[in-house]
Amino acid sequence: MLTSEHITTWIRKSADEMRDNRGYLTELDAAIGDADHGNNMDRGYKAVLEKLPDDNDVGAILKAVAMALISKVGGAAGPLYGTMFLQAANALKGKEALSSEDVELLLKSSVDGIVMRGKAHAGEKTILDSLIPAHEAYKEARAAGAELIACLDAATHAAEEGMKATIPMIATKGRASYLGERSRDHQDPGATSTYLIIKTLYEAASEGDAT
Amino acid sequence: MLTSEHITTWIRKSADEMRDNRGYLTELDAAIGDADHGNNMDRGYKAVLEKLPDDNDVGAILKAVAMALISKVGGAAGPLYGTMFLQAANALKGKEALSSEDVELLLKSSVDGIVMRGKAHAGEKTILDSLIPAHEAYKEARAAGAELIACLDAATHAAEEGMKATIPMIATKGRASYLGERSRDHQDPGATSTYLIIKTLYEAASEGDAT
Amino acid sequence: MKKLINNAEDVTVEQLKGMALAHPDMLEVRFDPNFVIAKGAPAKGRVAIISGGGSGHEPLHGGYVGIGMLDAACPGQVFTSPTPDQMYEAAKAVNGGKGVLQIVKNYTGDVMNFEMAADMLRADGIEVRNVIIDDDVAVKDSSYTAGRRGLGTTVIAEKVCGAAAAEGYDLDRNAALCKKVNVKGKSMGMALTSCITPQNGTPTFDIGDDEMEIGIGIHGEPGAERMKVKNADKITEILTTHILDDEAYTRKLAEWDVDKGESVDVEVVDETFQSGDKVIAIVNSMGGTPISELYTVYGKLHELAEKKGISIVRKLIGHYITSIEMQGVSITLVKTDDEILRLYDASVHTPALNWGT
Amino acid sequence: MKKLINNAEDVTVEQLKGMALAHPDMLEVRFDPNFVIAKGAPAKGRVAIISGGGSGHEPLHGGYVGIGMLDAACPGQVFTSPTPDQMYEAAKAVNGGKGVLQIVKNYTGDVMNFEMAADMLRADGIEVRNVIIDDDVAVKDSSYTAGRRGLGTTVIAEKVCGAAAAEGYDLDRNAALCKKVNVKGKSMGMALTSCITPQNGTPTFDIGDDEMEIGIGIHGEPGAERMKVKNADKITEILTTHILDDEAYTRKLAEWDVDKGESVDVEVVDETFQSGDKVIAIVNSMGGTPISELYTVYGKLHELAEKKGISIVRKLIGHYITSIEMQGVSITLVKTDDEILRLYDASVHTPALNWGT
Ligand SMILES: Nc1ncnc2c1ncn2[C@@H]1O[C@H](COP(=O)(O)OP(=O)(O)O)[C@@H](O)[C@H]1O
Ligand SMILES: Nc1ncnc2c1ncn2[C@@H]1O[C@H](COP(=O)(O)OP(=O)(O)O)[C@@H](O)[C@H]1O
Ligand SMILES: [Mg+2]
Ligand SMILES: [Mg+2]
Ligand SMILES: [Mg+2]
Ligand SMILES: [Mg+2]
Repeated sequence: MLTSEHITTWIRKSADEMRDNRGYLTELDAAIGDADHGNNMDRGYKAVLEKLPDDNDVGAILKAVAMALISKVGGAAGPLYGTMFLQAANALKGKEALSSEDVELLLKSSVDGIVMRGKAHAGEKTILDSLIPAHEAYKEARAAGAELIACLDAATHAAEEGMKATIPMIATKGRASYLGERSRDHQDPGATSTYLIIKTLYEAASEGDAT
Repeated sequence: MLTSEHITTWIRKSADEMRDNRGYLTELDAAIGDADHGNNMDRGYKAVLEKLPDDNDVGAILKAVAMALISKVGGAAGPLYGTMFLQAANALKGKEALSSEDVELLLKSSVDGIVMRGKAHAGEKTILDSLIPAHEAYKEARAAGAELIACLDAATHAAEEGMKATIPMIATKGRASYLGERSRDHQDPGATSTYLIIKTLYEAASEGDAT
Repeated sequence: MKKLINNAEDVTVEQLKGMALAHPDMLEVRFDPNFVIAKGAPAKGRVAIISGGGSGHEPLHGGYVGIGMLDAACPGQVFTSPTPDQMYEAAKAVNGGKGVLQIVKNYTGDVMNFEMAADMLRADGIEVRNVIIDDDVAVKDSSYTAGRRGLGTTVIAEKVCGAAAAEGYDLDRNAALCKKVNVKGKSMGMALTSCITPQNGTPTFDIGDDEMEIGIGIHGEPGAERMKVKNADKITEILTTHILDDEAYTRKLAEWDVDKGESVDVEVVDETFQSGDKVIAIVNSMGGTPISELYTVYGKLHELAEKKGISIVRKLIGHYITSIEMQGVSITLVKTDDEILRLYDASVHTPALNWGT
Repeated sequence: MKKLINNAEDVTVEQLKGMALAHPDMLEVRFDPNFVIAKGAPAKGRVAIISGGGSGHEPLHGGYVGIGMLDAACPGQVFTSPTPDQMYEAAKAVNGGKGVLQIVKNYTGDVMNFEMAADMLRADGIEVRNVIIDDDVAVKDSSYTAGRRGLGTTVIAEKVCGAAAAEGYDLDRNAALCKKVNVKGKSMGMALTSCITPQNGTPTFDIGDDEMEIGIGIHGEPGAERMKVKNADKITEILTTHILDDEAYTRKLAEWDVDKGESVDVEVVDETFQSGDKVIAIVNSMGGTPISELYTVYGKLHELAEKKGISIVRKLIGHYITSIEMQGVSITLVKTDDEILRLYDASVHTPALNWGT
């Protein structure tokens, strides 16, 4: 189970990663976008930390994250991640702890949120290219009987693979799509921030001894 | 005597020098002015060449030079050199050849023209700082009985000395004056172009075997 | 990085404060969330016009707030779309009961944030139409990209729709007008140098001393083609030819379906330029290119247009939709008709456009 | 050097050609010698106003030709004063029988060339007055320099004198007004980067990545002081303090003495700023500084002026007197009175200033 404390730890760890990778994410965005993704994510998660409620309801926590991201990030990432957390919050409303199945739902509803807002598919060099593999890897691991932490470990590896797999892709959504062929050979910034979000979920779970 | 042919040769030689020293004069002007003196002088003398009349009247030749410089140079140098040649033209109107005394008058009226237009004195880091010494050296040499060419040689050396003497001066006229102390340690562009004008007069006279 | 700024982290706020002090006769600025609002707001008895986008494109959009153009503008961080709460609050402040038209440049972030704002406003019972401007012919297709970006046609749309609101056009008529302007307008830009965002402090892209970027985006997104620098006539010819010879561009754009109460994708086809057309032209500095150079570009554009039988009947030459201090130029041509010309000529009093009584 | 130009040797001509095509409703351009002339010329039954100077400061002066401001402008080569034949021909073309006022920025070359033009015109029986604008407080004294340079006050003088001509002021009254504006106006500028003249192709001066030049001249002449870059508030404070605290500046300026029929030197003393003053402010981009940054400067200027009890009643924020693509800003404050304000507010229709009916 992931308690609401695990979730809070996750969000804090994500914020740390966004701060530490601010320059890196921005550099990735400079290559194929407008050089602001790291700044956007860091600004957003800073606002998130200020708005984190002292609440046991995971849905309420995720909703607060969503609202902070929506009102502080802007750009493409703001509405996308905002909608992602909002969908997850709706799916998990009222839960004080998340079972392994709930975490799968969290990932599924995250994918749904991104798709609903951004209308992209796998392979377009976006957030989805690390998020969908993460969800699928989690699902498969769980179907194969793995524990929550092992499932998240699988998800993290898949997200990382997915992130790297964006390098040879040609972007067809978002700002990078204007580059056409020239978007190749660059790692997608959004897929990279998504990997960080998945990775910190795994870390929060494993460090916090989630069972 | 300097014939009208000597005068025409002088003007052509001056034009060559302005072309060859265009970059140099502009560089000098970049240091303490607005980086156009070489461009201005070269543009002006190019126009002069097009307007050089086929005339034996030295006054008419110098007037044509004046009018071309006035209408093509602009900046400070245009009206200054324009007025200089105009004063000389007035002083020498109708002469088909210049005696040693006439050349002194040419230099004197040149000084008068620059002073009338620019209202500067010696020591202000301007054209006058090579022109006045040139005139005085010529006058002294002639008073001491020297030949025309020797007088011009003396004038050229004095112009060169005068030009170099502008280096430690603080400008108090023209654009360089805005620099105050910072105008020190730079050679004045206008004094430099004046040196070239005096030097080519000497060269035209000596190469053309003026007596 | 050398800039006349105080706080690189949020230059937008200090610039907005200066703007508020500079133009109290035309506009006010509200903070948290940030928006610029016309002096006479709310727009009683008429449609309100809103726009917005990342900062760094000034005078777009705040400079077009005032009388006869925008009722509000929502500036995001530099080069970052504004957030929905900005548009939500701005719309609530300017709505005069006749609904709100949001003019949105076609960037993924802008489109999504304005969409979310529209959803929030509709939940409050406010009528909203979002109209997307996608006029950048540097982007060739819409199936493999996020579609053409919004460039200079946005300025003309804001001017014309602002005038239409003042004339009393209702929301649907004004939205239809905005869409009409969009399918009649085409733009393309180029850069000689990169801009520097205050947050990053370094050039957004590297470009050689002998290179230029053709089809640049206004956020310093690399353009369609990198090539050796050419002279002004040649550059103007490249941009103008792309615009004038652009074929009918077909794409789907989201539109609000009043009956269904949801957003639907509608096929939209651009008009093409024909001999006999009368156009409004913008020769726009990307920020760092001086006005003098724009005149050389205008001269060539004028000649090329005339050769095609197209006459430039109105023109804007200056800084209208910029990319901070980037050197470069963009050209916009908007085909006019009697309605567009009448509305374009109508009085306007904003910091950046100001004419009429 | 990266510029949108064709011919570095004479960019001015190509830019003037574009300008003529762009604004046929306001002006015409004549070549050999080059000048810009207002549409309705000659100025029948009223005084004609002329100005001019080196090119590279656009919109100054050509952008101020039209209705209600300049009747003609004479552009020299880039950063080089125009030649007397330009002013001579321009004045002959615009003179409507009531004489010509020449507004001259105080640079050695400008002063001399306009003087020669005046002599030529007087020889033709045309009445001429030259009024010199010397408002740059970065220059401290006039005994050891060519005196203060002409900066932004020129724009206000051209506006106000153009309106006065339209109102029917005769030549001497208009010249007196121009002198009044000059003693009420003060300016100062600074540069973050150097400009590049097309003829030279390299920066006019070298400046470190962490340096700025305070008191820069508009031709890239090194300024009064080189210092480490500071933030916008501090820079604004330096410029504003120099302007507001400037003490009475006394110098001799050449004036035409009608009775004597010659130019005489007259002592002129600037006014100083006092609490209670109402001023027109210009926050001017040197060319490459974007509009957005000007607002930060305006915000601080506004605050500093208020602190001194001075209220900014009109303002221009944008590109008015530039130095090609130089990054930097200049501030101009002109003390007003009822006459100046009335004339400033009067209708004007030129490429760069355009308001009223
Ligand atoms: N339609 C979309 N669906 C999913 N992700 C998207 C979409 N469009 C863009 N993205 C993601 O957004 C990232 C860019 O985010 P960011 O730089 O913050 O916004 P912007 O492009 O507005 O500057 C891209 O790297 C990409 O992963
Ligand atoms: N009042 C003056 N009297 C004599 N020479 C002057 C005067 N003012 C300036 N000069 C000369 O003019 C030169 C600059 O000429 P130029 O660069 O062509 O004009 P500008 O300063 O208008 O750009 C200076 O180097 C100086 O020698
Ligand atoms: Mg981005
Ligand atoms: Mg010079
Ligand atoms: Mg962005
Ligand atoms: Mg000069």
